[in-house]
Amino acid sequence: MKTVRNVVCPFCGSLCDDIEVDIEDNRVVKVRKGCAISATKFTKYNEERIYKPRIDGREVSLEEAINEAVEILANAKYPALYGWSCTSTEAINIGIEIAELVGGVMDNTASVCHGPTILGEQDAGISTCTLGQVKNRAELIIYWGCNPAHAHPRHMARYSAASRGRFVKGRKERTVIVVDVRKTHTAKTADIFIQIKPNSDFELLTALRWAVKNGELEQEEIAGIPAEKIEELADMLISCRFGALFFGLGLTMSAGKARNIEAAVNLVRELNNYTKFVMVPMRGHFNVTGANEVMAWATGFPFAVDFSRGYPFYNPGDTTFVDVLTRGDCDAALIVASDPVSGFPAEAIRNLAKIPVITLDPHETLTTMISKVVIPTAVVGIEAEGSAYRMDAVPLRLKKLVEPPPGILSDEEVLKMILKKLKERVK
Amino acid sequence: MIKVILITGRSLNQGVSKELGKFSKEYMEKVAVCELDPEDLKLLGVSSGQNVKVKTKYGEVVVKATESTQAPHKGIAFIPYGPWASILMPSATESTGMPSLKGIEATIEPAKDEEILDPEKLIKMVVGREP
Amino acid sequence: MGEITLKPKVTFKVPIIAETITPDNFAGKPIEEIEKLEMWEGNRKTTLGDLFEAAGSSGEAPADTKIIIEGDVRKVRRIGYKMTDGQILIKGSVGMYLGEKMEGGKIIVEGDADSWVGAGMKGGQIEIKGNAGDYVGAPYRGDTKGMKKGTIIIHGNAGNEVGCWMRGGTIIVKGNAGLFPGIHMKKGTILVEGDCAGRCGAMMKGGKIAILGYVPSVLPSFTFEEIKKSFKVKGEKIKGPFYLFTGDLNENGAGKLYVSTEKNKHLQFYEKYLE
Amino acid sequence: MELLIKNGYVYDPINEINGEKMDIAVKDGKIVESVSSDAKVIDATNMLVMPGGVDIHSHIAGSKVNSGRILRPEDHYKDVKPRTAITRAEVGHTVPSTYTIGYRYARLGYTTVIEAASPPLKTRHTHEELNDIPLIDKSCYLVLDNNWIVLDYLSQGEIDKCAAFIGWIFKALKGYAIKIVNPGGVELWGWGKNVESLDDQVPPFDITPREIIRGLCKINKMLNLPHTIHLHTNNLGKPGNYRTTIETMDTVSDLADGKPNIHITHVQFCGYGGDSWITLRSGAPEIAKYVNNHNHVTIDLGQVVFGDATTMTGDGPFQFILQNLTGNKWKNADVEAEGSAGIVPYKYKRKNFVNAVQWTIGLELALLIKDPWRVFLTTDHPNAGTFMKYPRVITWLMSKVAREKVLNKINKRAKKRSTLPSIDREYTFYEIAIITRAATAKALNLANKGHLGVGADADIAIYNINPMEIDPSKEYKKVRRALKRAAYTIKGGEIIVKDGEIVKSFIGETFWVKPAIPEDLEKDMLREVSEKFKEYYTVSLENYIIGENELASSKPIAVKTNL
Repeated sequence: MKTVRNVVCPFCGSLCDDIEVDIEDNRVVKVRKGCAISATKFTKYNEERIYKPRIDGREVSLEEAINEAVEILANAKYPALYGWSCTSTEAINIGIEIAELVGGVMDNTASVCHGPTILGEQDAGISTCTLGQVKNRAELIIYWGCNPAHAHPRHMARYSAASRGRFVKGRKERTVIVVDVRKTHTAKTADIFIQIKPNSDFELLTALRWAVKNGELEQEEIAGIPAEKIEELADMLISCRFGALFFGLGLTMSAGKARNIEAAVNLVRELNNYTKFVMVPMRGHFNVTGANEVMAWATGFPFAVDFSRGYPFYNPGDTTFVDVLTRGDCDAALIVASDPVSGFPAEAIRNLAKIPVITLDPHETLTTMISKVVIPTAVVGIEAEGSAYRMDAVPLRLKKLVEPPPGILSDEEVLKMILKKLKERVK
Repeated sequence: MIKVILITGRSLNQGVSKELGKFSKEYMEKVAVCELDPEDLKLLGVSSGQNVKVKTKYGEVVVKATESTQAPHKGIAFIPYGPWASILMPSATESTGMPSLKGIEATIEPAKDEEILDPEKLIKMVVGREP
Repeated sequence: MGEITLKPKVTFKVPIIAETITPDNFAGKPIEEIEKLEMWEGNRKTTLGDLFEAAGSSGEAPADTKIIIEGDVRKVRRIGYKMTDGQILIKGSVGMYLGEKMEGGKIIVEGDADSWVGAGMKGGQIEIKGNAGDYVGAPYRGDTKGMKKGTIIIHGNAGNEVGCWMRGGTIIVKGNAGLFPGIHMKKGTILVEGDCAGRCGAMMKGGKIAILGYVPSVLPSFTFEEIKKSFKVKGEKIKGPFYLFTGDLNENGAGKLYVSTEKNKHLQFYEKYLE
Repeated sequence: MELLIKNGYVYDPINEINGEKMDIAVKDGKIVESVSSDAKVIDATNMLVMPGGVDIHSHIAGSKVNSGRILRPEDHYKDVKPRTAITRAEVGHTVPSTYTIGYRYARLGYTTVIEAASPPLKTRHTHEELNDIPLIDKSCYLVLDNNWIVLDYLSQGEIDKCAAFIGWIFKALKGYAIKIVNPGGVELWGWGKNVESLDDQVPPFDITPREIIRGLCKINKMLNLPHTIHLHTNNLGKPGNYRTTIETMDTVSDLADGKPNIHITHVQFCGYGGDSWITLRSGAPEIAKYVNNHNHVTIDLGQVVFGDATTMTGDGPFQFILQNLTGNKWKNADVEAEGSAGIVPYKYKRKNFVNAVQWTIGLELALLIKDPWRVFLTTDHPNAGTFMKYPRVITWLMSKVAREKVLNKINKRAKKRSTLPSIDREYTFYEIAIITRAATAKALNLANKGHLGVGADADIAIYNINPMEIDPSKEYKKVRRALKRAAYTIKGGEIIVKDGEIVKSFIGETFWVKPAIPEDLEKDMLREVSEKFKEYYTVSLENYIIGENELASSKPIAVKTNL
């Protein structure tokens, strides 16, 4: 038996890098330090595995599956390539080259997660930081529309509310505020809970900014919160030495979407005239941030890139996968490390089911169910190494702990094979 | 029948059971659920563990009602991300790329005798054919 | 006036980029040359003639060229791109980016138009008889150069963010509008004759917005000024009375927001500030 | 493979070749004495031949640059080029994609570029982007002056351990030189504050900017690093800051031993006289005077070019001021225990008084500093303009007429206050070769770059212009056109550009220094550092280290230290 330390957990955007894993006979037998999800991820990754490539449900050789994938992509007039947030940055990078070569739309799951955060940033910017800044300095922490107790189980202990830093030693030295529509498990640990009416975050953020600017609120109640309480809250935000706002899909998915983020950005910007304030998106999948980073450096744009005319064109709402599907625009799709069928609206799924879909995934998913070509791959971060970016864009190296099942290659290797064949096929 | 605002999101159970497989019993048990405020359950005359039907403008689905541990949130229903939630979502993104997965008007009614569809049946229902 | 009629040869599946369909590109050209104009069908470069049946003859100049499009062009994008003069009549519904960066002339759509109608428009007129999508007159992401001049009239409803980053011109929505009309607006006028989903004028610095129907609320960073009897759009008086607000104060803005008093009794509480 | 470049007019200042008509022979990627008759011949008759350009300070890769890309889609829409059989798609104007950066530098005849500021914690990201920049050789400076471990050691007077830590960090993270960015000020920005002078205290470290600079300057010498400390001053971007700049240079003058021991970067941004934006004037004459009298200093320009720019720097507090001045969108990104970064889009306008003064400062510096071996051409890409504008800057240096043309269009008040109209100096091609390749290669101590002597890397730029016939003073437009699109760029003996087009693409090397540290000292230091890591950082020390296998083409440079 061997123990591997400082393993990076390939589940959520927290990328905890202190996991200890015991390995025996090429299997993970014990996980220490990880959360419940992490422990399950490391030990149960062989559940519902796919072991053989398939075309139309028929088991085939890897070569056949790759040839079929290449034919589908090369013949498509408007293929879409989607997913990417649960694989290595290196694999995504090859995906980008494939998209460019076949003139497709390259999108990652940020579009249905923190895509609006990026759109908000593109209009207003963002004052942000790595998580250690929060750990070391933050006296006041807000969780807005996010529930780390469920979605990022170790976040509060490792990086935020209860973390121990150089200048702020722990939970007692911090004030924690939660803004949510439910009294979430995170909210139950907070010093202050603001229960906001659904779909009114924009109004509250706007009112807070106006109160921080010392403006007068003419409405008695905003977003279900009395004006005096908003003014009190504004005073609290101004008075801390270092404040951090963590925000989640409660902002990006509710009415206003990108504009909610922009309102939050503007509030934080305003606060920096009085104190130090930052905000950090609670990114979901372990490498969705890496997908944004590598797409940005290779194409200029972090998601939703349309290569149909040979160069990158970007306009979320047009070039995002959900929209491309809902309009029925694409005529083929390559899905890597994602399961859109279990998360997309019905109309989008219906249209996806009408076109040839190629899926790379270690596991059976609802998407592999409707795919024409299925190529099984190794589990990144357990059976394959590579780089990944934490929610605060800190890059880390995922480790290879065990060998994948015989004949199973990594996403990176399979995509390289597809790219190579495509290069021969498309001149 | 009650009117609610439907939100979706991650839950710890959803995260853990997802790693056990999308076709596992655990996944269906933990994800095909609707968390309701105790008062809303009372209004519905449904007890925790019984099935309810959730309807929106975009679709309807039968899931298991559970009493929320994150109450109070009267008038708000929560379904974890997954195939059961997404059927209820609008496909329009208001040209942002992001469907509105939170804050949707919905109704909930008791459906004690109706079956919760497994993922396979669910997809068959959505795409209208054998996957 | 020369007239060219275009009819799709097939039902389009993938997006068609048709920025060459403008009176400027058609004027003075025989049909054979018009048919050679470049187009994109998904990732394939093709020609207008491959995708459309073209008939008729164009005028000498853009000003006396009218393009009539029949059939389903919902997948066809960028029609009227940068056009300076002449007319385009679309006898159905049309795809995204209609009249993008248009400088002059007129476009009429008998059906609906998808998002980004008149994106970054600099002049001319667009009239949509049906509904329009989101981002009417808006620029692309990150850009601040919204509609500068010209008029867009939508007879039906419009989506979110009508007149986003608008710098001038007029937008009239005869039906309802979605969230955020006039967001980031600097100058120009937006008139919504129906209801509005709210957040009018968010982050606006200048310009005028009037809502004749219902608005759920006014943003807290707007201040109530007075009740006004009427509102002027292109010299024409629109009868109120209106609650007049100024904002967005968060941006030190001086935009004017007019909201019908009659349709918005729930805003009556603002009247206490009159005393 | 063999190449023979025949009959070109060669400018190779390191070997004191000044426009001599000669042949250059290339074999296996190196310059050689002679080649066989099988060599491929490039006819360079009536052409200008120089070593490949070496850019000493440019923001080309890493988290800050990528944040600029993400922040500014509007920068990219209009500047695109479809993929070809050889090249990937090009995109981006002031913040281009990695591929675009490589191609565009190559087209200018540049073959080596250093990323100017990489925060250690995000250096893995920097390398991932460097891996994707084609054609050019590259490296990165590591920002170390606001690093807590460095500050702890310096404030405790443990200079040996500090040196060992810095030496280790170069090995661990694969960087090239010590970058200093607003020492002390950036740490205080963690609390939303800044320093105002070299002697302000930086709590809780009980240290001043002056002590940080001197400490790192000493360590640089102890480690025997190839480049000097590379310094972005305190008070950057503030009227009157030329005094801080001179004070900064002077604070290490006593540590010098006849060679440069400090490089002050993008001096235009820290060369401001006056005491407010209204009374702003150029501080270039004073700085030039100091540089002319002290040979321990090198500088680069940070020349402003009118038009679009994206300001991006590790100087977080300065960017905060700039966003307040402009109202433009603003990204701030602080890095735990290490530093910060700020990004604000910017447009330099001729009629704007401040921008016009900024424009004159860079040129004054270049023209008033007598020794071209100590003043280098940069635009601090993309801060003062993109590197694509280098040919334009070169013509301003070579032609008084070209300068006057701009002077007549700039803000009148700025013109009146500037000494630029009275300066007659015009650079020669030989001097241009110095400030764009020879001197920068020398300052970086890259023995095989920046010259065409036997044994040098065969990185060569050939421009379609006859230096014997042309009068750059009058025909500056021709010069500009020729420099914009090299007739040939040769990288490592391969022709990569022909007639301004990319004809071959591959990935160049990433070089980094590998200082030798005594084992015991390193052990002691690492024991302490790993403890501190647990307190300061959110990643483990093991995961901080970047494996050599993570570099696409790694070129370590072993360094003997004085530890």
